[in-house]
Amino acid sequence: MARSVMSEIKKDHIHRLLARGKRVDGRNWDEFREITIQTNFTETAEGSARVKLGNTDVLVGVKMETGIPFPDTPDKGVLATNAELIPLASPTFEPGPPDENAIELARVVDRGIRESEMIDLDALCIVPNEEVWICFVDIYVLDYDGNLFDASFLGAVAALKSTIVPASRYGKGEDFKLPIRCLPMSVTAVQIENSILVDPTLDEEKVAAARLTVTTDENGDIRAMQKGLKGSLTVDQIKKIIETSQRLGKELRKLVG
Amino acid sequence: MARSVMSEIKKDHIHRLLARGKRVDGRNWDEFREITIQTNFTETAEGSARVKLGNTDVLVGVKMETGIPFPDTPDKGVLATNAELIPLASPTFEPGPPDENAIELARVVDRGIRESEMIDLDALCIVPNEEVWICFVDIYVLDYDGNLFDASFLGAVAALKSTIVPASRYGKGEDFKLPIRCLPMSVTAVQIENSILVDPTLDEEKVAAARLTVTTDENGDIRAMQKGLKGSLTVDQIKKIIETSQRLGKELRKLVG
Amino acid sequence: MARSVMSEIKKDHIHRLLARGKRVDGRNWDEFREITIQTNFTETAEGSARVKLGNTDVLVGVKMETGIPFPDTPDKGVLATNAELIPLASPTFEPGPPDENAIELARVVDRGIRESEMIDLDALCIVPNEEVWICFVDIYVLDYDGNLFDASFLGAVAALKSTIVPASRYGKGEDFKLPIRCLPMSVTAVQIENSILVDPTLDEEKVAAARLTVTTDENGDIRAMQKGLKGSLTVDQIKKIIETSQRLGKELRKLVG
Amino acid sequence: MRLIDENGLRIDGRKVDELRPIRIEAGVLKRADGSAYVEWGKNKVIAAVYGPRECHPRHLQDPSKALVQCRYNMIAFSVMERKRPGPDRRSVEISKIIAEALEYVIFTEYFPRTSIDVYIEILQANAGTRCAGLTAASVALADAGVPMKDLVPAVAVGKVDNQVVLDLTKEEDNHGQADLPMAIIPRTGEVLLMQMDGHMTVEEFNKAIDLGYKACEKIYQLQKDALRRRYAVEEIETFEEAQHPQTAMEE
Amino acid sequence: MRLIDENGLRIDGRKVDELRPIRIEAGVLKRADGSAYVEWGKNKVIAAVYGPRECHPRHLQDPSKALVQCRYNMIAFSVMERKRPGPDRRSVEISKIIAEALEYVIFTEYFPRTSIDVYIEILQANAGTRCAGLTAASVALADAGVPMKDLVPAVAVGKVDNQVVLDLTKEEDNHGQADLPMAIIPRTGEVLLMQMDGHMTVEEFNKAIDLGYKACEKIYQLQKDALRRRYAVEEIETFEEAQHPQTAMEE
Amino acid sequence: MRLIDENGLRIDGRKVDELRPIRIEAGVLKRADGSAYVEWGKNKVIAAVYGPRECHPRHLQDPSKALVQCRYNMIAFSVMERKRPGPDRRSVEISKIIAEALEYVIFTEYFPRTSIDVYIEILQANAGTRCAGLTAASVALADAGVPMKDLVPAVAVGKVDNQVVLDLTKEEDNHGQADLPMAIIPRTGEVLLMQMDGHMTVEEFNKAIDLGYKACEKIYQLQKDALRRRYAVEEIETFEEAQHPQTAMEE
Repeated sequence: MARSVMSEIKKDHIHRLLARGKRVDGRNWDEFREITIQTNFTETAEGSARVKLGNTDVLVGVKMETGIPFPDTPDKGVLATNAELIPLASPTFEPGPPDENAIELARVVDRGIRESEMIDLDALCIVPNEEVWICFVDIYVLDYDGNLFDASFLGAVAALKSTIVPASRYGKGEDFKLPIRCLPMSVTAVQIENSILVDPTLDEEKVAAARLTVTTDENGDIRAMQKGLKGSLTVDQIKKIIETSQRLGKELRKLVG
Repeated sequence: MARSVMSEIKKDHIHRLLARGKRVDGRNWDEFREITIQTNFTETAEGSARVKLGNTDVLVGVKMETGIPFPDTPDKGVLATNAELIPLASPTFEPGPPDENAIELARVVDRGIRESEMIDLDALCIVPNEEVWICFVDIYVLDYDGNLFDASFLGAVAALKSTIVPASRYGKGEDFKLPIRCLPMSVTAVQIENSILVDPTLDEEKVAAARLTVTTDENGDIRAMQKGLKGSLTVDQIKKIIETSQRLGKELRKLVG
Repeated sequence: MARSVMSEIKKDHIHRLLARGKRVDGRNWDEFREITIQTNFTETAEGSARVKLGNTDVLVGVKMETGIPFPDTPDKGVLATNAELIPLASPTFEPGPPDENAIELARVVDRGIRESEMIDLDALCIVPNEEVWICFVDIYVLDYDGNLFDASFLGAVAALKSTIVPASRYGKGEDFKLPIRCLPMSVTAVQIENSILVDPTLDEEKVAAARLTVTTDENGDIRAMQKGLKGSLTVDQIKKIIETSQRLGKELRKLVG
Repeated sequence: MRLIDENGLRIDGRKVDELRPIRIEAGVLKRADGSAYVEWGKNKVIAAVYGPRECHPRHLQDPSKALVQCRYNMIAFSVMERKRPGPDRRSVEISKIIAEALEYVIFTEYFPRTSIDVYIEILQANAGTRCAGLTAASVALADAGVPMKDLVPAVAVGKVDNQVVLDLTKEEDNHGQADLPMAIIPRTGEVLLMQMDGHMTVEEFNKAIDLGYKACEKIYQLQKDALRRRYAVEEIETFEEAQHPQTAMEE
Repeated sequence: MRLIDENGLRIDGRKVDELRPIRIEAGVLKRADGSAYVEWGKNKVIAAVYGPRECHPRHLQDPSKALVQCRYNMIAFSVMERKRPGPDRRSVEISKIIAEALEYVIFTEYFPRTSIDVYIEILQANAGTRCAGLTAASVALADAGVPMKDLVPAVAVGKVDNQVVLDLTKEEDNHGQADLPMAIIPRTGEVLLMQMDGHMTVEEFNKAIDLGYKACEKIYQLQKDALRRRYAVEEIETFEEAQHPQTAMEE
Repeated sequence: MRLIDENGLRIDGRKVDELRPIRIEAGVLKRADGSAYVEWGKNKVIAAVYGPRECHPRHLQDPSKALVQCRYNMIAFSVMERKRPGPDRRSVEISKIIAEALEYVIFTEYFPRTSIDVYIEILQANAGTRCAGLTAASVALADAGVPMKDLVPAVAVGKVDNQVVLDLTKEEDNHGQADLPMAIIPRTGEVLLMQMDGHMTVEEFNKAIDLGYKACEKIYQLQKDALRRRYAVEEIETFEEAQHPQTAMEE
């Protein structure tokens, strides 16, 4: 993304509108773009969801395999999250192993799922110390128009919620629904000249100074946060984004619930 | 090979001769260059063959190791084919892991051997599900003057035919000849301005529009095909190359048989 | 290091002084820079040593793990030496896997330890064929001012000498000191216009024609040698460096012993 | 395992010369210069085109024509057993032969020093993905406005239960006797892609080629239909687009 | 496992709002343009800065400003279980967010087309290494003479035994409930780095932020003290240095 | 295991100061600018030289001289246990020291900004491959017409059953006490390559060096003979070659 350059005209346009409290696409500062979620998009996955957030298009799939637990959690299943910024989705994405942007995305999504204890990893133990279920969450960005964090997180939550553990295929009894304990939701906002804008488009991300992603649970408690981009936030801005995340998280949860 | 450039003079020369039905080195369109095959070139291999096809020089070796079978073929040995276009062989070959040209070469050779069922993989099972023989075929190009497909395939067939499975070294009974069921042969031709030329030299490959490799068995049946290069073939051209492959395959087989 | 260029003035300065039998920092030809050794620098290591050789600063750590022995030495522990020329230490060091300079450094240090039989690898066998101690020696260069070979070797010897095998942590009985049989020492010299200089600084290395590292044991016997750089040595120069290594090795040994 | 029943019908009820249902949609992505989505039986494939654009790294630039590059990729959960991300040897080979096939139909000489990059992602796989991918890719090229001699329909013919059979499913491919993917230029009948593995007599090969040609004609119609639908839609959208024009060059 | 006792004291005897002992030393390396060493409880961290210098590879050059690059790395024996050398996903993420935080305080527009490279090596790790690393890095930048808006102190706040607690140790981090690393610009109070994982109510978060700010002020003093000591020493050494001047540019 | 019998003869019947049979052939490859093949006991080694040619990547170019690069590689089936293709740490080290040795004898200052690339492939290995490779490489350089101070013969001396012994086989190397590969410039007696591992007294070392020098003289003769044979053959072929001249520059 380092090489992406934006026309000065477009930048000015965003700034001028913002000065009048407006966004290019007419949304309010705390308004998400139109969201569509299509679960079970891919039959070969144990669970999947394709999420469109405006023109951002993300496909998330869940595969379950059996494997060895980590030594320090011998009676828990394993969660492994990966994100691929494939070059199909943007002229700035390059082929090759995940770069720092893809790694940050995967790790922030992973933290939100892990720290909210969304998945009951205890229930994914088959034989302690020996065999557990490994839950692979793979995120593929198909069309990139900003806010990959929320599109990917929503896709991951929806895909996990739809996941059937293929126990019979592995000779481990009957298939069962992946045990889900809660539905965490992430909300991302950017700061542009001290305005806060939720669910930024790609153009808004390009002119933004700072980004904050806040993941909350059903009680409105904070489960994960990640500040990004090369700028700063004030404490008040952070508190405003947290409050917004709690509020909008409830709305997003309805889309999946 | 992308960077290889040819003098216009040489190109014109090839084209002008072809217009008169001739090749630069005086061969007929369906004539191979001189072939020499030296088996057991490398003592450390279980089987090996050095093949010279005109100035093209290829060394193929077979190593046998014991290992675990693939889950979907628990009672069969494993064939693994690799090709290295080492920079010693050409100014256009670069050090590093196999590029797309080396991978295509290895996969086409592998398919010809695999699909003709040349090796009796059932006989390479030691204990079903647990231990089988793994047959590594490694192709090294030493001097590159075109038609690596046929030189490598001939080398692989000759090396496999000479292979002794070192069972005693692994404590698996007495050494035995690698069980061979048939001798498939591959014949490659290129199309240059609608002429078909068998066993192209490097210069001919550079001006060629399309390449077709056809692997046939002792009955003249087709076991594998691969069209290559950035041009087209007509169906009649394809049929002509298949017929030629059947005919010349018999001659080549005598060199190994 | 290929890209490092030195001012002509500095080169001339070195050469002019050498012509008068002098070194830039006033040392004798067979004199080491000031050496400080701080063992147990890193608590998380089983043994460690930070060595400063003038401005050259190297940190060496030893980690012990259990693992499988090599098939050809089923009743011996395993020594694995690695060196990292991290970009913190020099503008000429680049991030990434060890390059040829780092690999040569690691291998020369490894050979000196291995060939002198400093570590009693037999005593590191837990169950023959099944489980042995693996001794990882990791060398990190923190500040690079020449003669990494001797600084690293001294660090490795001091770190190994201070190593406690954490047997109790692995449930393998009581902790014990890593069994050490001798203290090999390496001495490196360079040839510059037929002068021999021991313990070269970075500037001296840059103008040097050839480098020789000689590792000797307590009896003064030779255990390892490595000639480097793009120049030559005469046999008399080699013999002089060997003699010097025997002599100075004794002094260095006192610093560790 | 019997794959063709006594009535000549296959496991999924098709006749031996029948294609699976195919749906093609052009222009499915906003960011790419051109794109297409293909559902082909249980295959789901998306293709995108970027370019002609500046060629990186520079030493790959060709002063006489555009460089056509292709990346064919199966996503991790497109197959039953999770595929580790990143190119394997199979996908490297397929990428190469698809790029070679496409290069011939593109008027690359119009765009010297540029690259035209084709990305094919297999979202769900069930045999025949390279043909579905190539079919999608040529529609995506047309959607991107890249001048071409023709579209490139592709299909695999195979041999199952000793019969020559069109458009194998995964089950038929796994237990079949031969697989022959091919792609043609409908206007001239030239063959652009051809591979084979298995066991076929020359007679069977000739029959397979005939089946493949007929199927390619049908796929060609579906490709053209998709572009016509896309073009019709675009005319309606044109005014709106003009308000905030956005080209890849600006990125 | 109980991490805070009945007297409100932690395993290492600290109060909940107490920092571990911190020692900062500037200018510890000869070769680097600037450097700093930080001992922070059982953490040992060294940071070096090279630049502004020519940016390689060239296509990364920015004609309007310097590129700030960071490599955060844990050495193999910095943790109990040997870490295989080379970047893992965690260190790639940390390198990214540290570079982003530092870029904001550096006057990058003064040095177009150059790169400023920050290297952080964790020699011994015991929770809070990214904060210790960032704290060291900004001192190293100052030592290198890179013009900056301010130094950047950083600290982690956390939640342990249902209490908000400053500056977790490894044991507290492993068995705690939340971890919140943060970095600020003391002069303006702006937040440059903030991450969180675990479980915190908004009230706990607000309390944590307050604790973090107070601690950052203390760390800021230590950073400035280290630079003052370094500067004082340097004045003494200046004459000697002038005899054989040596700059990174000559290498 | 006894490696030298009561008559002072080794397992393969050689005396302690006797070389294995060595056969050197120059000009064995058509594509390379120069090449040589060496059979040395059970070692089979081929070396090729390309250059002086344009140096890629450019930032490695040296405006004052040619860059000498070397790749020493053992092919997968050159040893009993199959070697996975690609460079390992041993081959990286050997490549480095061979390149350093060759650079000294080549008049690199005649060819600024170019690279001279030496490729050594070990087709069959039986101890002493680095020496056989270097011996072959200098013949290949001469065959390529690269101007040099001298050829570079190389040989390993060792210690077996407490005796200093010339040119170890694999069996002797595995069960021996020391290995000392060396390479010299015969005209001046300078040492270009020297490594040692094992256990040698200084007296043994001195004896080993003497053995090595004598052997290098013999190998030097074989190198020169090979080039003379090649040269003689070339004169006969010259007319034919002139008909269809082909140089590396045209590729």
